[in-house]
Amino acid sequence: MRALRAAIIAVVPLLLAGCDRHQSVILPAGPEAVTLANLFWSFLAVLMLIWVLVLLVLAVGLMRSRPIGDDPLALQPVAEQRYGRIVSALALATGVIVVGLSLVSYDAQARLFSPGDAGLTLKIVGHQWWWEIQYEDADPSRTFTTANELHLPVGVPITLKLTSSDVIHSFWVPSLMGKMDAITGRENQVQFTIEEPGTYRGQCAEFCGAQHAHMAIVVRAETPEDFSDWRTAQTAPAASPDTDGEKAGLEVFLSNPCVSCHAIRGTPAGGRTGPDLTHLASRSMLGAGTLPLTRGALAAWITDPQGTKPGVHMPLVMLRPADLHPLLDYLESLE
Amino acid sequence: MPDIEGQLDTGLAPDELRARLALTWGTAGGIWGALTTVDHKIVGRRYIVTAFIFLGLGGLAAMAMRLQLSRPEANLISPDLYDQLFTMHGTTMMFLFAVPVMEAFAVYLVPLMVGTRNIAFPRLNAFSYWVYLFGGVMIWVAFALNIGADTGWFAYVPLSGPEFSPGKRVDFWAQMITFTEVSALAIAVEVIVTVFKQRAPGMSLDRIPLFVWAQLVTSFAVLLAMPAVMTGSTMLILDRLLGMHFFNPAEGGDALLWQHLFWFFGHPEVYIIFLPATGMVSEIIMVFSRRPAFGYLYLVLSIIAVGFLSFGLWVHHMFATGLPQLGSALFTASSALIAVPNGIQIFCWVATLWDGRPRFATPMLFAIGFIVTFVFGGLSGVMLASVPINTQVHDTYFVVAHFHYVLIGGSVFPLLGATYYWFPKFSGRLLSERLGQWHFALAFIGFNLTFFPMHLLGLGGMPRRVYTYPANSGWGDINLLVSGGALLFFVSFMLFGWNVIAALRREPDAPDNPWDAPGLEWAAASPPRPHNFDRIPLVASRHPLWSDRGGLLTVSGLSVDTREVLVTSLAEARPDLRETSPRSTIWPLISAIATTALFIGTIFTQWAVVWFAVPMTAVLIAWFWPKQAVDDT
Amino acid sequence: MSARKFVYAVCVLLCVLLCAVTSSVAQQLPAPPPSAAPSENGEWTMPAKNYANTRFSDLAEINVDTVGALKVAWTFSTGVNRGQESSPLVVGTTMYVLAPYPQTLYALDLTQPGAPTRWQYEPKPDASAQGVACCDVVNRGPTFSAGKIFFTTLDAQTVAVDAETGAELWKVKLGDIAKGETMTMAPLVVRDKVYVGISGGEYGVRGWLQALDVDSGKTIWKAYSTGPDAEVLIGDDFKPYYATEKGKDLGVSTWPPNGWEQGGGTVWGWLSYDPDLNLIYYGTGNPGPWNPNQRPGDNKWTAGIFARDADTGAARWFYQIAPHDLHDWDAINELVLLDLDWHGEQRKVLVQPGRTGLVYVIDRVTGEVLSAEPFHVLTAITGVDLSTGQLQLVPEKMPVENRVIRDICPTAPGAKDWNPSAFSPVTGLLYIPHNNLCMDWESVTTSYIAGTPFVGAEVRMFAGPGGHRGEFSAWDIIAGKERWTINERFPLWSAAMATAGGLVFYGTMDGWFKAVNAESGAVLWQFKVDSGIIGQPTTFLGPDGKQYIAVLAGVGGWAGAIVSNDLDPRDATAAKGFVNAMQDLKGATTKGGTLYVFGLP
Amino acid sequence: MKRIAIVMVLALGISACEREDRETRPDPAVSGMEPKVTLSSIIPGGGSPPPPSGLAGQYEGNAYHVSQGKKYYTWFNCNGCHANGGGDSGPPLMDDTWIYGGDLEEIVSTIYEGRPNGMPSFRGKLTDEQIWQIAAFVRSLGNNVPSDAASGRNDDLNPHPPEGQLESQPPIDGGTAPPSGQMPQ
Amino acid sequence: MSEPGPAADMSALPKYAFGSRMTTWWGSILLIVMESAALAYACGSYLYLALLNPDWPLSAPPPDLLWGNLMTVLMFASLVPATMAKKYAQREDKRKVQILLVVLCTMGTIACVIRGFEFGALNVRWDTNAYGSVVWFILVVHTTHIVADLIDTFFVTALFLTGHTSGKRFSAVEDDAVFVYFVLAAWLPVYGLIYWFPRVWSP
Repeated sequence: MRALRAAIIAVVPLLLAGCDRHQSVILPAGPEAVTLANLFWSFLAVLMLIWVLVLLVLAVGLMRSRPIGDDPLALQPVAEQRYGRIVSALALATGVIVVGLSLVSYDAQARLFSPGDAGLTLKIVGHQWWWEIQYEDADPSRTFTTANELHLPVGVPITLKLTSSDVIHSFWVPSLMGKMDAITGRENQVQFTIEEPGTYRGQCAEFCGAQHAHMAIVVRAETPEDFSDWRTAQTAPAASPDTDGEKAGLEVFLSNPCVSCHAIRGTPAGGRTGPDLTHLASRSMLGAGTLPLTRGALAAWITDPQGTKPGVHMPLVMLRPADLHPLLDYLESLE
Repeated sequence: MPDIEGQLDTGLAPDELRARLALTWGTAGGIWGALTTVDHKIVGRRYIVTAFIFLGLGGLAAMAMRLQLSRPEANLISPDLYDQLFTMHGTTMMFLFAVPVMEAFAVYLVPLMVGTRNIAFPRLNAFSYWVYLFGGVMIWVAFALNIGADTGWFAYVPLSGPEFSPGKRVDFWAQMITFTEVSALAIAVEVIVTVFKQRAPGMSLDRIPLFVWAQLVTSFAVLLAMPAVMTGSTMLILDRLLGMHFFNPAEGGDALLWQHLFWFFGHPEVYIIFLPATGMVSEIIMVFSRRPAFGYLYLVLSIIAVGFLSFGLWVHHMFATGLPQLGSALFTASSALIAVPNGIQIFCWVATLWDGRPRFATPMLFAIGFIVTFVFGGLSGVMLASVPINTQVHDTYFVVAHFHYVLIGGSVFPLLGATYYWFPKFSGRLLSERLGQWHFALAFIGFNLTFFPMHLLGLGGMPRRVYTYPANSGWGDINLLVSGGALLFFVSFMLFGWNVIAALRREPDAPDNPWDAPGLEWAAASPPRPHNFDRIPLVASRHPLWSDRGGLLTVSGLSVDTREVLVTSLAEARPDLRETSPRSTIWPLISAIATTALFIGTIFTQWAVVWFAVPMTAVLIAWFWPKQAVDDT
Repeated sequence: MSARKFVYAVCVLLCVLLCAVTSSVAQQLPAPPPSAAPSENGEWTMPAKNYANTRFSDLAEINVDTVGALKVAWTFSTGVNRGQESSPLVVGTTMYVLAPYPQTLYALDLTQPGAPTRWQYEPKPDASAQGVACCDVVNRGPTFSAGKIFFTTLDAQTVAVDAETGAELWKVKLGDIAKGETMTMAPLVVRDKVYVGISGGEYGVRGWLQALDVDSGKTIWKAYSTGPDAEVLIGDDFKPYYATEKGKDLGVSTWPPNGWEQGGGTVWGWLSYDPDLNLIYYGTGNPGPWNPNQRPGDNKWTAGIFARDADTGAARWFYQIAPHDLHDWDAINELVLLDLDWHGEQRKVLVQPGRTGLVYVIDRVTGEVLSAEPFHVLTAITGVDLSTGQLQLVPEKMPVENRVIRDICPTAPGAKDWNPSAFSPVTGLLYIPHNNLCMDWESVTTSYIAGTPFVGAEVRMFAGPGGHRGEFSAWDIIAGKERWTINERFPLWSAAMATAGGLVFYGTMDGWFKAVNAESGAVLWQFKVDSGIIGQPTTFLGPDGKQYIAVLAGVGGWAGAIVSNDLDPRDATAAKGFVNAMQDLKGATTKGGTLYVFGLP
Repeated sequence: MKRIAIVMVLALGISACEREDRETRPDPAVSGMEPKVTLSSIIPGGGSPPPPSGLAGQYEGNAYHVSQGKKYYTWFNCNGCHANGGGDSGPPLMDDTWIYGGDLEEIVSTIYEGRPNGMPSFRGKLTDEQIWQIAAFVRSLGNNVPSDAASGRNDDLNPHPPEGQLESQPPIDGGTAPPSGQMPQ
Repeated sequence: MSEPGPAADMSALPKYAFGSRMTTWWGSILLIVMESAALAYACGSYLYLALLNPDWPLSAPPPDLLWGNLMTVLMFASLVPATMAKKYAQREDKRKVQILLVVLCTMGTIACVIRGFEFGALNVRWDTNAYGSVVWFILVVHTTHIVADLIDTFFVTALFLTGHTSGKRFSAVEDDAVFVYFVLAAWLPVYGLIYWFPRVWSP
């Protein structure tokens, strides 16, 4: 008991320290996540009350003084009957509470998971170990594919269609909505709305192999106008290389194994086994949230992906030393 | 029927009776005796020791993981090894420690508690131990050879399927499941038959000790639940080795079929571990409150209800898989509802404590620690039963915290208490109270320091089964605290180990009934003689050693120079038969070796089934073929 | 000379009489427009016989009564044991035979006994081109016009050769095999232009049709099958019949961004030409890749039929047979131009027995679909909504990634692939050699890697209902149903040819060359050749004034790849799943490459 | 007892250890190494062909490498021409006929350099490690790798029984295929 | 603890009995419960996959009925010797039990042969697709019961033919008969599922 209390006291400051906007269940950023958080808090309140009561009774029971007697079998029938009634009443109360909580839970569930206005629909395909994001539209020329970084408009209902190309993954951005599995051969849906512009982090929540730990997703919530601009920019093909360095970089890209896995729209590169790099430089992270997208990190990532993310399917490519900087020039130009 | 097997115990002097029975029931010395014994106490003791060794190995795996996780972006352990470690940890704890240790206690204690001389089907019992041992050794040897399973103890397909888990790692895992299931099922059968048919005369159903009730219900749960995972693991291995398509969504299979089969076993599994623990708690609280457990009937009905309900909860492990919403909601209700029988048990124990005169010996401390932590874990379980909350905290450290509260708080604490409680019976020595209290204090603090902060990690968004986490996540400090707690918890177990070793180095000095407990096992010597009881007791109450202070009534007329057990009727335990009980034999071991060869062989070629079928059959025939004019079974 | 003229005159007379008789019986038999199917001269100058693609000859010396006596006159080895899909041409006294890769063109002297080689021409295509030939290293025939032989080579060149001397006149490279671009089609020549298209629909090639100058090989116009209107040559003249084909730059907007750049729509099948309307008709191939989920949208202008101005290339109309094609249903099959009485109204139509399993009757002036009736068992579609022109799909059979969709009929090669049917104005029937196959299909995501296949589907095919895999059907165009059908053990991969002698010829993959009564479907004559037949039979008058039938034997092509490429029948997906339906072909035939010429003794 | 078992299994298992290694960084011996391959069994003037690289065991005997090769085989469209081993426009890889040799080094060389009748050169388009892995998988198609290194079925349409269960077809070098009528039916 | 001395004498109790009075009977019943559970999970998996797939039985023709029907007939026929064996075992009629055991052995052997043909009549390979996998799986699981029963019968028969005919062996005969009942009881749902479900079921 006392130890527990000490533990709680010790960790509360830590908890507060941990409450940055990294990815947190209890820092909701949309109506669905708020519903979830509220449900959590109400369950927590009721259940902790019960726990404290049980412990109180236990403590009193252990400490109270009682008559001395030697024969363990010398029971008082009256007391036994009273205990029986109390236990029955408590059992009944337990039943009522759990049924009540179940109903509260079902109410929230019905609100959260009833299919609503589809709004903006995206298809998200889990890969070992990155997310492929396909923006859908009735007009196919407005569809496009990107990776790991999700731009979404605020105030618009979002529908995510989740599936997987290999093993089971689980899409989870705690500040926005509960998780939903992406399962091979099935398509799951999850709907939510974001209220506040901002950046929300999420992460694969189903063990999916060696690099399960490095399978993050970044959600950038923007105003509808910003989102629209971004979307228009994304549908454009990749910027054509301007400088000599960039041109050489494209050549490096096309003449190395890069071209076999990655797509850069507008160039002959059409690989779909790795993330689409058409607008790579517009993203903030590399390797599904493993590294920040800086020139240095990019260089490190390209020269030794296995050092940062052992087991990742990006192979160690033996670039000629002179090729690295043009390649970086080119990749950084892919706004 | 002519009596052809000689001497009956009727009228023998106590000393001679004891000597002759010990000769008849005794185990030969030396290696041969060790390999051939069918004595439930020897087998049970081995089981317990082996299970605790696996606990140690699983704990070491956990410590390695905590070391890696103590700082963000740590590079101490490669992801490949980390995956193997957490898989070995989960697998070992669930399949090689928790279930076997609970069954081991049953193997040791149930025959004593119901007042018989050996467990039913003792050769099967010996066989089950060998199979368990070989299975556990196999998977750890595989781990040592870098063929350790790396897909988690739940081994979800397609990750564990043939495409995404090349090599033999998962094959070993799936076969290990088969090993442990075979041994668990065998014990379940033995325990049920022992409880049904070998109770001492007069021990009617309403006089069975609560621990035995718990083991009985557990055994039924094993009988019905384990075949589910065996079906699943067989399908998995067929997919992997024969190219079958149970889990291939492209060819009509389904990845979720595995999850259904696994959790249809997996949730009852939790209760298979937990129910015996409640039996232990009931015994401990009864003895150390010095009064009968309050609400025997409530407790028994609760145990049975939990056993039933545990089969209706599996879907709450799958709330994030996109199953139909209404169906999920029903499982919310059923999952929450299991709180009622569990609550009743808690209330009964609290009532017992309230009314009793508690003695704060180490077992009692663990029982109290159990109530504190288990109620906490149970209540967070109610949260997990809610579909919406579940979608947030599922597969995060919140869940890790929850089930460690339930499994360590709910099962390991009672188990440790039970070990302190029954240790004099097992070994003839009492464990040190002082070390025991230190053990409890360190374990309780270490446990809570380890697992309570994990709730916060989970709420802070940290998923399970990650080998590292980013530095800017803000999880680093809590993780460091958790690792520190884990170290403390680990130290407490080392203390426990020291306590056990130190006790074993002393001369046996424990009295037959050091705690003044009411159960029949305390009527036997500490440690019990090979035949358990010189004369089979005649039971007239629920608490025979309390009600018959003057000494137990016994029966006579059993053979002393053949192994004979008294078979009684199911409900009232009226004496019915004098069945022979098998002698020591090597065949269970040879069968287990043949079985192991077959299981391991199939990993490498499907023809192993054919190769080993013939020797297996031969061995089984040799096992059962009568060796003497008077038949054994 | 005189003897030949005489026989020819007799034939014409017979034909006229026959026509008179038949037309008096049934007033309104469909017939090709006379301008597109000129009167018979005893030659066979283009694979399809004429601009109307009827593959009908007025020659009737070999007829229902005499065919029983048909014998091998002489044979000739092409020297290549690969799929022989080509058609022997006869111009004057010379026969032109084009072998598969390495595509040696032989000119055989018909005036000499045994037809010795007059000359041979070797285009020497790049050997690497074999690696990007999707479905065996075939070629579908040379074309003769005005003293020149034109043909395409596997490494995407078009060649013009002097028909007299075999001298190379010009040779132009039109595609890059490093991107998977090959050429297999037979060119079509109209006046001063050679029309050729590109193959490689399985390699993400962006399809086009070009008009080349007959004298120089210079490109006159080039019309892409995907991309912006300017490149597809869609302008003000473009008046498609259906609303779904109307709009600006649909070749871009019905694709995901840049998808059209690797979008397929190759042109590798048959061209028709209507001199009266001055329109070229052709079908475009499947969109790339096969996996439809990688290319949301209708994917214009793939898997549809174009009508283009023969001079400018300007598109006149387009009808998309398979919008957002799900099953590799190219629309490249032959388009038979006919004039017929459609429910009391005289219509100019084109008829296409399509891969979808439907015979399309389309108004060739407007692009309106008049009817689309099934000639193959259908499970994946139910037909065409004639009011919108839309293919009616069965939702359960639509591909889903990572799931096998079972029992899709017809299959990826379609109810009928490239192998053209023949139309007989005598019977008014269309003779369709086709498959009876169904398939299981799984879509998988695939990468575009230039020069490698861009498919994204795992397929295995198997026999359709009845267990036979091929059918030869006589089709009544107006009634929209089969008159009679011959079941064949293997899929039919050879062309059909009809003659005024009341006969239809076709070959089977197990090596039987058959003559069938055009009215009743009775097999009147058959001959076993050395290898399975997937070529195009032709007929001609020899210098001796006698009628001959010529056909190339030599199994191969997509269906026959199991033999020509020695594929392993244990892999159900070999040859994109065709091998699964052809496992016993190796026991039924071996490789070959022989020209057979038959005549009456 | 347990110790004896461990020692025994250890002794047996030592050789198997490498089978399960998951080395994600290429072996330095592989990078940039162009295998020396002799395709003809006739060597004028006597002498023997250069010895094999010795890497065969390292790749063919390792389940992880074979499995990676299987993945890449699809990723890089090998299956477009060779299907799942049965062949298409390219020759089958499940049978025993190897135009350019069926040893691991020879297959590596074929992938690396390409071959004149249509096999593209993947030089620079794949890493050397990937080529070795693909070649190891290709060897498994004829069941020419240790059976415990061969891959199981994939979660896809089922083209044929898993590689480890196919008939073993030791390679026979040579460009001429047997007459097709004699091929297995 | 001192003992007040025996309160009851058990020496008159018999050493064996029939039915639920014996521990071995309970052992077999519990094994049957366990095996039924395994079979139920296998059959449940079949139904789960059948409901999941719109085109069950995944384009394979349903199994041919001949051998399955024969098996069903044989199973019902084996009830007669099993029941008789049980009856005579309880009467401890050694001669009749021996004959009936031989009959049961013969029938079991025939059942195994028929089972072989049944596999051939499934019209699908185990590695073709999930349907093939699950029917083979169920049938193999049931076959293990037939084979186990057969081995058990052979074993008991061998005991009886070699003179091990003490009283409790008759009880073993009875257990064997119970297992024959179980094999039939397990067969009926399997038979329905494998042979009739694909014929009747349309999603």
